Amino acid sequence: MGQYTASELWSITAMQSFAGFSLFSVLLLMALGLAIIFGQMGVVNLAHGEFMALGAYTVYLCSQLAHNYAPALIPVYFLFAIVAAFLASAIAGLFVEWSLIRFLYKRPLDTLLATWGLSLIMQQLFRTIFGAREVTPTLPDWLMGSFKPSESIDIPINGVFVMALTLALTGGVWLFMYRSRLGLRMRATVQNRNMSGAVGINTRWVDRLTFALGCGIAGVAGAAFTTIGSTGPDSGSRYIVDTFLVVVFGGTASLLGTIASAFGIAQAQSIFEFFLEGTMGKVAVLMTIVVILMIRPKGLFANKVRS
Amino acid sequence: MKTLFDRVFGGKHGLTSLAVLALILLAILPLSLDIFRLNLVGKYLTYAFVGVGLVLLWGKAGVLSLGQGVFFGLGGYCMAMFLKLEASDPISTKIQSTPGIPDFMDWNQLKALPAFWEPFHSFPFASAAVLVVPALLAFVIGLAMFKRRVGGVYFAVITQAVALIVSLAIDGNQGYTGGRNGITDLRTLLGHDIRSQQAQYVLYFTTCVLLIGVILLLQWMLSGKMGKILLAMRDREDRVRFSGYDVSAYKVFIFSLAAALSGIGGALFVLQVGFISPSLVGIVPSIEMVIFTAVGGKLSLYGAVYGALLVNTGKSLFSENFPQLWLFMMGGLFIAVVVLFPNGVAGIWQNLTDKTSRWFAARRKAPATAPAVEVNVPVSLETETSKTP
Amino acid sequence: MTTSQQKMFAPLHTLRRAIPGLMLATSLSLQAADYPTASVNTTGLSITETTVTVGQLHSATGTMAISETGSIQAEQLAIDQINAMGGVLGRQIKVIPEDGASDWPTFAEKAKKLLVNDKVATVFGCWTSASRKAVLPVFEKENGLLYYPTFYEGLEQSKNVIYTGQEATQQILAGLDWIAKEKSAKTFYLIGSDYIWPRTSAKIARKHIENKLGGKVVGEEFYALGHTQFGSLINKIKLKKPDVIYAIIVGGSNVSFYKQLKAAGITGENTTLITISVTEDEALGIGGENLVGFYSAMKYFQSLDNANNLAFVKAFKAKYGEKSVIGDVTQAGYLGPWLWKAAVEKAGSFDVDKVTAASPGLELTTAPEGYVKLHPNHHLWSKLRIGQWKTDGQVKVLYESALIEPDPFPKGYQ
Amino acid sequence: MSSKKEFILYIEDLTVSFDGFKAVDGLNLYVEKDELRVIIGPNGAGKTTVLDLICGKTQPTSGSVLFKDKELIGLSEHEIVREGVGRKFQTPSIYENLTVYENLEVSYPSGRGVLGCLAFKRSPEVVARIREVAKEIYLDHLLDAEGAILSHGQKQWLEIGMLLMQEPQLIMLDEPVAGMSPAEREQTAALLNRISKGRAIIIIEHDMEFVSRIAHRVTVLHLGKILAEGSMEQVQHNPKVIEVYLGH
Repeated sequence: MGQYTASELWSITAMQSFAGFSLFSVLLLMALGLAIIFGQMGVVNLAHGEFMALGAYTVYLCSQLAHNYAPALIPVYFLFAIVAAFLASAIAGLFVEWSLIRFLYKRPLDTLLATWGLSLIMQQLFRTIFGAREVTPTLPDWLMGSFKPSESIDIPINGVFVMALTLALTGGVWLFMYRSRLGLRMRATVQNRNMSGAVGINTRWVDRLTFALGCGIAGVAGAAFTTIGSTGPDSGSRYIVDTFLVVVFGGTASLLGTIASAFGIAQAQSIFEFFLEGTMGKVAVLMTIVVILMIRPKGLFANKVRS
Repeated sequence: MKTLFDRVFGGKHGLTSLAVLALILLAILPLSLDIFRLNLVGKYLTYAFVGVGLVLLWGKAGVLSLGQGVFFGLGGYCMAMFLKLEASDPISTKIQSTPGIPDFMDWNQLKALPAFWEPFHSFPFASAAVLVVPALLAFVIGLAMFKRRVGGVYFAVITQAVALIVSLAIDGNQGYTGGRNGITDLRTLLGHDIRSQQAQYVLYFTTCVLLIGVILLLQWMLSGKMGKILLAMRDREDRVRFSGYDVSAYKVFIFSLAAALSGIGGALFVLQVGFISPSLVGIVPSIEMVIFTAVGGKLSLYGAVYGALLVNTGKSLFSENFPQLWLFMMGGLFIAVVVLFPNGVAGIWQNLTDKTSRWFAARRKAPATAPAVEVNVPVSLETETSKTP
Repeated sequence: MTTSQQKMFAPLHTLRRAIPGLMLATSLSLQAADYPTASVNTTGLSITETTVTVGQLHSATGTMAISETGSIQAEQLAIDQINAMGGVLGRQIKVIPEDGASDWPTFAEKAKKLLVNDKVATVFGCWTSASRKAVLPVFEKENGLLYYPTFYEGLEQSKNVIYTGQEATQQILAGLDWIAKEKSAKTFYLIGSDYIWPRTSAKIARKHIENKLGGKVVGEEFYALGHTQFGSLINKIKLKKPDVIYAIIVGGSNVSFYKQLKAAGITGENTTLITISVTEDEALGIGGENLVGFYSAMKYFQSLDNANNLAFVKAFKAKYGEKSVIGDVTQAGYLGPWLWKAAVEKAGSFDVDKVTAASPGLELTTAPEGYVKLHPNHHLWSKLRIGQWKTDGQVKVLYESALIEPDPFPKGYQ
Repeated sequence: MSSKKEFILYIEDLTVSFDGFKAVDGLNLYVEKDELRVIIGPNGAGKTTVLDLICGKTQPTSGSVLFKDKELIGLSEHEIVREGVGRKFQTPSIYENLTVYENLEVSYPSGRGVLGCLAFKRSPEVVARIREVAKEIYLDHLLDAEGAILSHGQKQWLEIGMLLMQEPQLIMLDEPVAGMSPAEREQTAALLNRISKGRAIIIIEHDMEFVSRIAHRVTVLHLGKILAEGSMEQVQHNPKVIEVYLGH
């Protein structure tokens, strides 16, 4: 790269590492909810992507509302929309747990198939309600555009926003899981369901709330993605494989594993994509993950436990 | 010890199932359907090859793969490569800048046939590749995964990722694979037009005969020691290991066998439909094939055939009449089968016949001799996985 | 919508043709009797004294439904208008819609159903290259007729297909000439989705840039359909600093691409970007604010200011709602039924061979895009226009070429 | 101590740790041919882990297990079985969906490879061997019963029978009489005494009365280490053992 000046190379490196971090937060955001549902509860939720799409559609609805009824709110509606997205997805999750998942806790492979069916139904619902076309909410101006620390560096503000949101959400999940009463109960239930029941934990409600929480986080992820991508009926299915790979690659045992794995995959992907061409960059990343998973099937951060 | 006859045909009961299937496939359908519908049935039957493979892998060995579409697709591609080369003779491709190579290569500025295409000029090679290429890939994946005891959900997720990788890789190498459009416009097989009515009848019956042959072969295999080992493995994998069996070798074998069967299905698909594309390799077809199997009943070889026929006929009819409803139906079907009928059509049928035969038995015997003692023992094998917590 | 309204919005050519034909209604109602079924249908198509059945084959479900909805609507509108005017050879058009469900084998299956079982006189349908490639052998085998609306990669010419969209050279060359001249552009970065149309288009663009314009392609890459992360690509663009970004990104990826470009500070104000894959349909999803100042090269834009188009847009909105938008492919879809009607009437028969024989040389003066003429290679002579995007998701048309001859197998570009 | 006898199993310096916790710590254990060794010890002493280490279910952190002068560490479970080591689990581990006959047949040491399995035939030797073992384990009248309907004790016997089919030279049994009625215990003791001829047996057991009836030698494990070893008599009077058991 002889034809470039040192400062150009420096700017590109800076922006490229930002791209890596930005992808990291996207992956982490997607995986966080699943890490709870799959990692903690062992439920394989293939409709996870659709819960993200639900969150995104909620933002779209809020944007339409703000647009039509309260144009003055457009600069701030997005913050409320995120909360609404969380609630919409969490409530849907609560309902799905009650009507479907609870019958399948001991049959992970069957959950996988049933939730795939659920994802088809949700996709068709989105299509019926919102139409087949992709939609995009009107975003407040402060979210778009870039921030220029120097002449040749542009840092996308939506990227920064997604990163901040990821940080806050991860912190929140961590606090919840390791510092709150419900979190303690949740972990207790995961480790020993019978015992937890015996000491007076209502495991049924713990399951339900945990599932709803995971779905709600997916909704927030979906809301955040409206700033960088589009929302269509099948948006969710585009994310699902990546999401599962992040969680499986990290090892389902710990939140830290998920974070590390999202980081690793994001950096690998942004580097591969920079030096390789388009599709093959993605293939290279996926291949690397699968090969590593073949060598370390329980992921990077699996606990060594006594069998 | 059972006789060979018993083992292949599965006794009197098995013989009835065989006769019914043969009657439906070889007589009723060809006589009642026009060639267009029959050709569709032939296409659905190619999915049944994947289905019986999944019965073996998922139902019998307890390993769910979400990547069977990959093997179906690879078998299809091997066959399509042969057919494409036959269709790309220098005369019919004289309009190209490099005549004699497949059209999509020409569009992608390839000047010569890539080396890995060369052997596909040979029909025996291509036919062998239909079996060997999928089996080999399955062998490599299986060896890596099963040796490290990856199973269950992990295996499902990883095979799903493999499906994504393979379909992306085919997409991304358009000059060599035809990319997203796939390999299209296949016309002849060894000089015979595969699109003529006559050829379609021949292909339909070939598919039926091969499928029944595969089922009989698998019945023979499952009725012997292999069937017991597989059942034992599903029951208590550890115990099998401590009886001196290399469990992973068995899983690798079954996975490779299921892959080879899927490959046959793919090759027959290409012959009947006339093209192959990465859309048959990816995640969606792979998981749809799982649902055919689940609907038919994951423990029943015959069930897999009926499952493929039922779901696809439903899909065809529904999407012709109520396109919007189809996805709701399909989704609902997934959930219903999993939650309510874990053993699918075959399970429902089994319950029904068990009930009627018990009813007849009860009628024949004096009412006082309660048949309740042995209830469920013979069925327990079928209902074992259906116990809800 | 009442019949009289429909007549008002009917394309002018039929009206013009009808006026010399004395009394409109009577002359049309007489036509069916003038053409007894036995003489207009010698190949056993599904045609009665009063109706003619045609097929419509698009994806109503699945990933492609987003794009194909417009074509479905436009074809239906044209058929309604034709029916309101008395139909074709006095016969009302009856449509059998089939759903290809974004799945290529399904397309092949449904195509076969339409031709073999339903015996339709013609089919309007397909969108992606892959679906067309899947049905092509079926149409050739069963001797069907397909009107295909999408701009596409070329390299194809079938006696059973009429291509109402542009082939690649029609869409690419004039646009490149214009942008090179207008912006004194020398370096180009080509970005596309990973399948045959973007790849072939990029190939043609590259040859033209290198051989005719004396420019340089500084980057060329393709991303899987549905790809959503373009951070690394955008950084590469920033590093290479091309004069022009040439974008052929398709489907949902578009939205991510343009949003991320804007967020990275690449906007119409500081960068020249020209795309051949964004129509008003896509703009709706992307959001005009993310496209402002970028260029599209197409044969049709909704904002074209001519009488044909104004009538078309008005009729379309009356039928499908004020908010609906019309893109290039939608307009091309609208041409299909009209071209077929013209060909059938010229041939005086519904027989596919006679219709295709009558097709070359057909002219349509009433197309919303303006005058078009059907070339013997079954593609249309058409113009190329350059539009610059505005915040409302419509373009300002800046340039209009002369009529360009379709050339699906361009010498020197292969 | 009969040092003249030859040892079939040498375990030396065997250690395994789980996240820093040493479940087995520098264990040395030698078992003779024809010996019936019982391992006792309080819960968590590492008894089951020792068996897991020998049969390859768990990989040790360090140490060696020599069986017939062959190193077992690093071999996989089925390879160790093929060397002649059989293992019964604490909870009866049989194939509930197969009949007693099939349970035994599957354990017959031929046709273990995939191809051998496909070619496997139920030869007269196999049938004879199955009948012989079934008789040994008191199940010859239940050959056609499915495993699922056996009583707890019968399942235990069946699992022992499955080991016998493999004709191992070392049998390891984890609590073989747990959940058995007194009569069944009686029969099991007789069975164990019969089958210990010509092979070594290691048994983990809690029931001291039962241990004293069958054990040739007893090893007491505590916190992953050997606390005492010797005859039941010697061990019972060992003050360290008493302290551990009482203190527990």
